[in-house]
Amino acid sequence: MMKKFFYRVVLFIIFTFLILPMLSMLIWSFFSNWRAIDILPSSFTFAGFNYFFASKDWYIGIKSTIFSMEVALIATIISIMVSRFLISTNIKNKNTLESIFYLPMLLPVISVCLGSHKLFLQSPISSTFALLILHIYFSLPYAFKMTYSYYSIWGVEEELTARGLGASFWQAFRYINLPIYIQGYIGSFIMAFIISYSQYFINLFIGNHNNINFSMIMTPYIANSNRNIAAVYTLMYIFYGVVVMMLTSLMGKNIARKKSLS
Amino acid sequence: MKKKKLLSLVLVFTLMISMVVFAGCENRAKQNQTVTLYGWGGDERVNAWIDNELGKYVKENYNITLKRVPMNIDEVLLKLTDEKSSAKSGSIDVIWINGENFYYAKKNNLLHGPFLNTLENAKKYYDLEGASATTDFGYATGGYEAPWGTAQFIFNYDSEKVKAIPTNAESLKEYVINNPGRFTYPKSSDFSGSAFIRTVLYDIVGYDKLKNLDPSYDTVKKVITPALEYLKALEPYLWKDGQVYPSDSAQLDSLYQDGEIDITMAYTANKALSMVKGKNWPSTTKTAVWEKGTPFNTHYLAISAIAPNVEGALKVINAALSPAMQISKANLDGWADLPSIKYEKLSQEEQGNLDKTLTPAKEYAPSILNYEELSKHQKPELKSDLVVIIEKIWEDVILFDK
Amino acid sequence: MSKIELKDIDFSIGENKILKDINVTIENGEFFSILGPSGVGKTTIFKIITGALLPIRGSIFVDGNIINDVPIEKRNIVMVHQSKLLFPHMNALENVEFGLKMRKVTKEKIREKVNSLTEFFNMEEHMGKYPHQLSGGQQQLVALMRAIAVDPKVLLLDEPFTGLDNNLKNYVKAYIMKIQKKFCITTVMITHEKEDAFSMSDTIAFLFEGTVALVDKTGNLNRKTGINSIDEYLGEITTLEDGRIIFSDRIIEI
Amino acid sequence: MISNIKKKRIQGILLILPALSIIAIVTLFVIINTFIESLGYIPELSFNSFTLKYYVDLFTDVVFLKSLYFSFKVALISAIVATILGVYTGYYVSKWSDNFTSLLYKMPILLSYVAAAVLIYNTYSDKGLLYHIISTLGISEVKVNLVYTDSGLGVILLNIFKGLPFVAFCVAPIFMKADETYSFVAQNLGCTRFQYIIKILLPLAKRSIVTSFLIIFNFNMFTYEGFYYLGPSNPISIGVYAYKTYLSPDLSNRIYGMAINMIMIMISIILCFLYYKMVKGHREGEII
Repeated sequence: MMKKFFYRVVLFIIFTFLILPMLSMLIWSFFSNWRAIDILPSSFTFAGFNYFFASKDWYIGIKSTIFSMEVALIATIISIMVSRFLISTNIKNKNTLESIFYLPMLLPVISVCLGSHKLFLQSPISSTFALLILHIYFSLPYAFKMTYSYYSIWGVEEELTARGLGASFWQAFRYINLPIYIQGYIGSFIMAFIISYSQYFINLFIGNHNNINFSMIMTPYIANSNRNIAAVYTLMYIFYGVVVMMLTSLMGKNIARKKSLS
Repeated sequence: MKKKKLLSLVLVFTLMISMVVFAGCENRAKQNQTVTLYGWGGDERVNAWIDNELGKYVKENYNITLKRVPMNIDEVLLKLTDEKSSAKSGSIDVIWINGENFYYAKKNNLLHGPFLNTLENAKKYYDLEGASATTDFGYATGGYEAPWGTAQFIFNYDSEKVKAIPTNAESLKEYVINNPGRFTYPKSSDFSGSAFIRTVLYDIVGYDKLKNLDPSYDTVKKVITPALEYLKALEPYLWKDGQVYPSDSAQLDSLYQDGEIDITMAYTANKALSMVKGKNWPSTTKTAVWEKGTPFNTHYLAISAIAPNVEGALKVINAALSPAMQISKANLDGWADLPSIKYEKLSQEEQGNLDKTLTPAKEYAPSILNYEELSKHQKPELKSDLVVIIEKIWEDVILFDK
Repeated sequence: MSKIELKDIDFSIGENKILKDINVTIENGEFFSILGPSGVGKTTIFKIITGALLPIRGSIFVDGNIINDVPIEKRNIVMVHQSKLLFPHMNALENVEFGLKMRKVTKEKIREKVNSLTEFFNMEEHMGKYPHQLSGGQQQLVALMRAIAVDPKVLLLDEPFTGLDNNLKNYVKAYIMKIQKKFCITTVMITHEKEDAFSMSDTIAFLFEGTVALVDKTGNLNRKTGINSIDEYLGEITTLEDGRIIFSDRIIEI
Repeated sequence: MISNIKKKRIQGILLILPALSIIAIVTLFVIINTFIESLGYIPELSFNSFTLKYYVDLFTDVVFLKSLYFSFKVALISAIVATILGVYTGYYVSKWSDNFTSLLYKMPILLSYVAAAVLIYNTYSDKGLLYHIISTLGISEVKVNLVYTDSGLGVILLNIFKGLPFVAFCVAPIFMKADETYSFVAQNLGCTRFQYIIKILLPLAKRSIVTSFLIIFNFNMFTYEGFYYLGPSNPISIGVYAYKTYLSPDLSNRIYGMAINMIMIMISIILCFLYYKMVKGHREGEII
């Protein structure tokens, strides 16, 4: 019993640690001052929200979530392709190949941006497309990691069984693979989305004025001294992200609905 | 099953439509004239002014869509350097710049120009022979940038806690020793931190001794040694025993806001007003300068050497220099940036408007210094290469104890 | 109801040779067992027959036609996996219907077919349940139903008794025998249990280290085969006059 | 018969081609370009020589070496703590079906590092939210001294704040699915709960845990935001050092930036290689 209590306490501390900063964000979005000597924050204000909605920044936010969703969708599809390839072949250098897909996670973003900028400038592709490629470059490994860990534990046996029963490749994928793996795919999608959504330096450095994203407008505010504005932007940033995450989860649930009914 | 299909259909459609819409936006933007303005985007008042005032003005007068891209100046230069080396057209039109960044940008041919003398408003309303139009941090601008506004380094303090604000190095030392842990300044890599160090230098070494110094590490170090010793002596009495310096003025402001320190500093003369007004800072906050003067500089607008829309960029800069914009920029309820326009060249009515915008509302008047008081304590900036060397020396001596 | 031939099948993963020179002929309607210790590539043979894996060398014939290039879903060879692999998100009924739906069989025919199967397997009350609500034996029966529903040319059973206790095993076993009789499906079973192989099959193939050591009618295996590895594996066997076989430790009936 | 194998091979190539081409082209170009520039060859800026001088300069610079060591230390500590606590949290989270809590713990992942750094500052700085809470509880004379310390505690807090949910997020689904599959079997075999976690769940999630660990370690090592906002002024971290160097308006500093980049890339590749070795060695025991 004592032991159980101890575990609970540790868990409680962890969650408190994670939630307190969120709480501080909430407080600062509505207040502009909280001095050391005060017990409660003072100066309730909507100034931050007013500014956020008065400027066009809410629209930029929506634009960048949509862009990141596109990136995440592509990254998820590509990562499914790669996972399927890796799981169904037995080539000699499979592990090397797998490691290559993790490389972008380990390379510093700034190094890659600085290095690849030259490449993109020399090639005929537009900066928006270059941006898309780099976003995929960074989010793919995360999506792949999620998808592949699902595949490597549960394989594609069920799908093969379905095909043995006469389902074509696409039928097997749609009726068997998708419902069973949907949680994993949703996970990859969300992970890829998060990575793409929080990219700041890529858009700054590779993109042009059409590619301003939420992180890019948020970061200068955060780095400046007006905590109210900073908190509002962070809050809205999270809000947009959470909406996307909830929508995708909902969709995943919908696809796996039958499974959850059981 | 049906619901699922519907959902996925809806998703695909939204994605496709959004792609089309955004592509459409881009096209439309191209037909319309678009000018991009790259610059620091950390202050909502500045951003709001650019979007709502300047943006509106150029839209109405020149049918130009102004796109503000928030980006730190050093990042802008890095991007520009890369883009310049390729054959493609760049993405940057107007750059908000000054000081060492301008110096290096011009040296590396990253800027378009000279253009200042071709601007209608510049000829009409500015003193083109004057210091702010011709020199930026000690080096000639050569007409490659247009003076947009001016700034002065000031101290903000809580008058309730600091009864007598130190206005020279000696009194600051006294204050710091009497109030250990209640004062600090940002690292030299920060704009304000660097300006504070120069303020100390002006006080201890003197501007005249510094201005024509040979920009070599050892010479400079020798000359500024007394000031370095002074700063070293302050260190043990600073916030956190001088173990840590805030990374930038925003962190310093945070400390002030939390009440951990009683004096903060900024390179924006009217900052206290907006902070008091927004209730971020205590209403007892006041502004001060040092007896022997604090650095003051001009910030400029320049055009990228590979700007896709030079013509539009010139129009935007011309608009930014116009009396109307200069006056609205100075508005204490808005950005509250000091104008760079020549007061005497304005019409009577415009002068009146400018005076009006520069006069604070009664309740906030005590928090800032009036323009006269400020201008009495202005000292020009040092040459930008000297500034870089001083920053480096501070790091080596104070931070890393080399 | 077909005849399968495997000719010169080789398979390897990297350097590792899994199967070498597999040559087997399985007659129409026969119950054929592949017997051997675990880890000698028995399941790999099945995967090659179904088309999940492609052989490095060799050909597979069904009724004399080579099927190497026929995709999995067109082969009409169904494998019942040792871990059943029922689709977790479908209930038993949907699992059984799956193959028929994929073949675009009309609804009435599906119902008819499934009803007769349900009746045959006595599973009426369980068809609405999801796989995890079924017992191991029931799962196995559903897997069998699912396989038979599509009228496969060949039924492959991969260790069908894994995880079942003796009672259930006999229960499932009886059904398998019954199906085989009733539908006359060519059936191939993989097993490492000698008794099962002997008691159920017409013909047994011994697989050791990736090669077929011996193929023979069950009836002929009543003495030492003369091949050391097999004799060692089987131990003492004697066939009694009434057809029962005595292994070293127990008697089983054929 | 050959055609079938060929077809499968072509299918395979088509499956990995998009991903592989993006990753391989960008990575290779970045590495080669960084390497060449780090040797002092940037013709656009009229640096035309090839020399190792910049590396020599860096490796004889005490500040650089110190920053390398400091970053390594902080990154290692925070990655270890974050991984352990993350797995711990992931285990509990995997058992909850409560949507709200499972969303709540994911929020830090969503934040960018800068935003997270500022939130951590607002919460755990000397006069932050924690201070207010403690002092409201009536404990006077509290001293919260977490950020800006020489030990880099503030940065460690940030890295844990970002890393812990990430690890939990990566392992939770595996735990959940494994629990569905093996929990019953294991109990059948007489495992205690603890044995079950150690013997079944952890090995199943091992790969995921190790990769997450490496990712956050590597990320922590090179990130600059954490150290910039919450770290001590001296020693600085390698990320801050690099960032300062690239962004110096004096363009000749860029070569140093590239050299630091190259060093960081080398470290990353070594880590990747280690990971590869580890995966290779453990392959056989894996349940697939």
